[in-house]
Amino acid sequence: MPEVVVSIGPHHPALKEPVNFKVVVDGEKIVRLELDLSYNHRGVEKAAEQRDFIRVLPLMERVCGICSHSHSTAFAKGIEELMQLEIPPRAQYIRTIIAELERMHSHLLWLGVAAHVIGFNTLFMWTWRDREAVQDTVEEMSGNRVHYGMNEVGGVRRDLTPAQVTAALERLPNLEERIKKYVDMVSSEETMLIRFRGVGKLSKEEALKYGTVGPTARASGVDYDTRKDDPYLAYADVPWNVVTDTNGDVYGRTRVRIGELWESLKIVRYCLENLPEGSIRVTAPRNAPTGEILSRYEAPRGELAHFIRTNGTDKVERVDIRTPTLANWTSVAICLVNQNLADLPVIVAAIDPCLSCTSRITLLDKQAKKTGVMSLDELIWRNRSRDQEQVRP
Amino acid sequence: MSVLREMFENLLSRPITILYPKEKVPIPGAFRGRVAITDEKCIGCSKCSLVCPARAITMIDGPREVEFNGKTLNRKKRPQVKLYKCIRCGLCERHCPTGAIFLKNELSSSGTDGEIVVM
Amino acid sequence: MTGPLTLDMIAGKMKEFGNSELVRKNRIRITTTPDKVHDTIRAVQAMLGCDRLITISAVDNSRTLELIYHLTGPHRMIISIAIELERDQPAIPTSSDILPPAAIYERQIHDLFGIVFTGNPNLNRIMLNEDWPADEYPLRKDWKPGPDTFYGGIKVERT
Amino acid sequence: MTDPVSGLIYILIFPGFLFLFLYALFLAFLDRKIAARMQQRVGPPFFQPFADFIKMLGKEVIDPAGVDRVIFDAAPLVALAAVMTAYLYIPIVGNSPLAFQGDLVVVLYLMSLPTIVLFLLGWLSRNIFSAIGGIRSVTQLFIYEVPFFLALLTPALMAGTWSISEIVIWQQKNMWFVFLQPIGFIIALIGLQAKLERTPFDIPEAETEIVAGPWTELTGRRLAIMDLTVDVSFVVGSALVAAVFLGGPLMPWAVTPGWLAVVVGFFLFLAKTLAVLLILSSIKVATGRIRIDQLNDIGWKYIAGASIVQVGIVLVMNYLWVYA
Repeated sequence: MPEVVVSIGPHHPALKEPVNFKVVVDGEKIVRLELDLSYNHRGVEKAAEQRDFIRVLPLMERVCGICSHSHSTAFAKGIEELMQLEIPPRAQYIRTIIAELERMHSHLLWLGVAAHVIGFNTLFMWTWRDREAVQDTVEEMSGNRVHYGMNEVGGVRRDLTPAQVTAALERLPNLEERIKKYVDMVSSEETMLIRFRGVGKLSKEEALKYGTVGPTARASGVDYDTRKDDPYLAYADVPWNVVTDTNGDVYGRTRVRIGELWESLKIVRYCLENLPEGSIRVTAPRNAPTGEILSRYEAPRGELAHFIRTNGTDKVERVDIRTPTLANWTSVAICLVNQNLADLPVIVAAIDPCLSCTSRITLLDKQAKKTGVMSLDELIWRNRSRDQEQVRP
Repeated sequence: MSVLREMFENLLSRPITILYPKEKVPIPGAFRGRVAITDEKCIGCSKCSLVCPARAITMIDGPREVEFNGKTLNRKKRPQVKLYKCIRCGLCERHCPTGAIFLKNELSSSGTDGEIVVM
Repeated sequence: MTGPLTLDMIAGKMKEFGNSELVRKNRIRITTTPDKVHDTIRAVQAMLGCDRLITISAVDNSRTLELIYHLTGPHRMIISIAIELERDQPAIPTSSDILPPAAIYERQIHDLFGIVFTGNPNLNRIMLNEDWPADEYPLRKDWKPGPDTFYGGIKVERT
Repeated sequence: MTDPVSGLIYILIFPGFLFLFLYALFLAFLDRKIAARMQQRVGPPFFQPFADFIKMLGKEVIDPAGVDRVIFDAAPLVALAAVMTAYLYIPIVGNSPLAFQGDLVVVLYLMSLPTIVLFLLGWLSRNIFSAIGGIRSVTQLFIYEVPFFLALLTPALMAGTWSISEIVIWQQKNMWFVFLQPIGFIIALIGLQAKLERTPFDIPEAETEIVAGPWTELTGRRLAIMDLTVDVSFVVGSALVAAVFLGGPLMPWAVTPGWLAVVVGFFLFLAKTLAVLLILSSIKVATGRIRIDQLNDIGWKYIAGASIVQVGIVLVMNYLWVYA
């Protein structure tokens, strides 16, 4: 049978964000995968070079909606290290709490998406329902559900009141019970086992060779976890374990993520109960000294690396964001070879792709060299003119 | 089996959805909502317009006298926020020396009209 | 090689490739030249047990273009191999044959900085749109948007 | 059926097409509502399927480039006509006046037509997702059709007749087939679920893989008619299962006078179809989609095997008990 190219995306129900796969298939089997990410490049890295440290953090948060705290913490952590600031422990703990709550809501979201991809919509509804509880907790602490805005260079912006701590602690037992149920479901629910087991298998050697990060790597038995390798925030003080699995397939990745939900819950509880007293920020100088730093952070999807170069001013000279999804794409192309076409959405979803991170992005007006919003009329006008262009021969 | 049990438990219990316009969603105390400016407190220092990442705040002419630290200052400028450009990051609130600009604890609408302003 | 690496251990082994320095408590930077980068990566992989590429960072420092390969391994130290390239027609042999994940980072750097990685099998556009002008590299410091060029994407209301 | 007016009323109004139309949309609502409540959602209001139907009738019909418009318009109507015809042979309020020897086979045949029409639509759409979906729907048809037919024909084997109405009467005299042939009942439910292309058998229209399969290019009234076809199939299928396995509209004893029998029969029909609906909705909520190769394995290894075992058991029972 001849090879056929199936073009999936940029608009496809399995993809939550635009990406294009040119899948070369031979019958039902996948032979090769070509990838095009260029659908929403926003030029965040260029825009970050033109903003001072105060104004760049909201921009960093908006690199991605789900891991907004990851990006801003990675950036703030790097700048603080360059400025040689000592961050008060209370600020570190608050950052850790938000980070782990973010990981929980991201993993619950992933579990729902994975269930939706195999058509198991019930689990999708249930996990997203439980995710609401996590987001409500974050909203009570930071005032927002997604872009928390908790970080600033030198500490955190908002303190946790005792009432907030108690409210958050009260929510945890309920979540704990739900996570126990999911652990049970994943190991016993036949429809999930039948679709996840043995799909997208990646051995330990392959996982290392193709540079996978995060739960994808840990499912193959690679115990790289930045929180342990290079402890930042409060992770050195908190007792927790790196979750690994030996299956290496989508089932293993599910188990790792659910295990991490459990660990995150433990970390959040520990941090809330042992929140140190003290100030929540130190005053940061306006300028950072010349230097370079590779700031690594374990985002929910894997290791996030911000390479920051400063030049003595209040702006960065270069910030290079390596997102976990970009690191995992190479392994996806390998996983997919010789798999069924029907398994493509599952395998792609298993790395939890976050494309808005990967093609980093802001509305950059090339002519006015300014960022801004676009009016609805203009969008309609543009679309209309584009349609007319296409109609014209 | 745990799925089956939970399914039938759910069938007999109430749905979790909040029917929004009928039921009100509780707004937490720390909520970051619509931006507001107290004109009497503002000393016109322009800090908010400098830190605003969305460049939603511009300083416009507004000559007036304000009390600050026991002194009466003669100020020429005051901030004006383009409401639908505001991303509600709260940086203006954080950097305001007098607490004149702040995010209220109420929902902010969203829209496309760039000309709607809060003063 | 699972124990922690020290600067002394590395400086001796990597002397032929370039100068090693400890830039952070767990990051060692090896400065080398473009023609040696392939051998350096091989040596780092073989002698220091680095089995994973974290990322390739590219920086435009207004004089030259810098490429920094960050590798790590079971010892959890980061080995950064830094090189500098001329701004005019920068080219360097690809490292995707020894480090498979490098291919996608090289593609990205090629797109945004215009560094040609000779031997990379698939050096197509990845970040920018297809109708982007061929010789404009937006992350270079001297790049300015052309006044009358529309680069695709969405037009923005100016205020 | 000598009086033409009552005959027309039977076919067109009650329990014919008008009632069928309303009841099909009501079942579609109930299915969605039950699924929603099981997932702790609110679910749609009761008029949602009606509103959808009317809205889609009014929407623009878009022809994909290069399709044969006549066939594309006609195919959904053929599917709808087929399942509506099948409905007439199923006893709803007492025996169907159109019943004849062999109507069970006719009903099964007519119920397969929508799948063939879906394949045709997928193939005609000139869209790769539709084509894949069409091929998948036919592949799936070959897998579930054999066990489904066997499961529904075993009651006929035991009752010694090919008429649904007579099978119902046989059950009134003896016992419901759900107790006599539990394996067959389960297989019939699974087959019905697969025929209606609901999870875990929604492989042809797997949303996250092939957009909507054969439905991708359907718009406006074509989509409305095709949706209605599926809803009507649901009623026909559950009524068929209720008639063949659950004793249909007849009480285990004779009810007099005649008008009371009609009323009781109608409520029994409602209760039994709703019971089938509840089971099918629970299956839909409790499972995810399986792959076509996995369905092939499961279908031929276990389901077809079980149905053959059921046939064997029935033959033995016939030999020992029924005809002894």
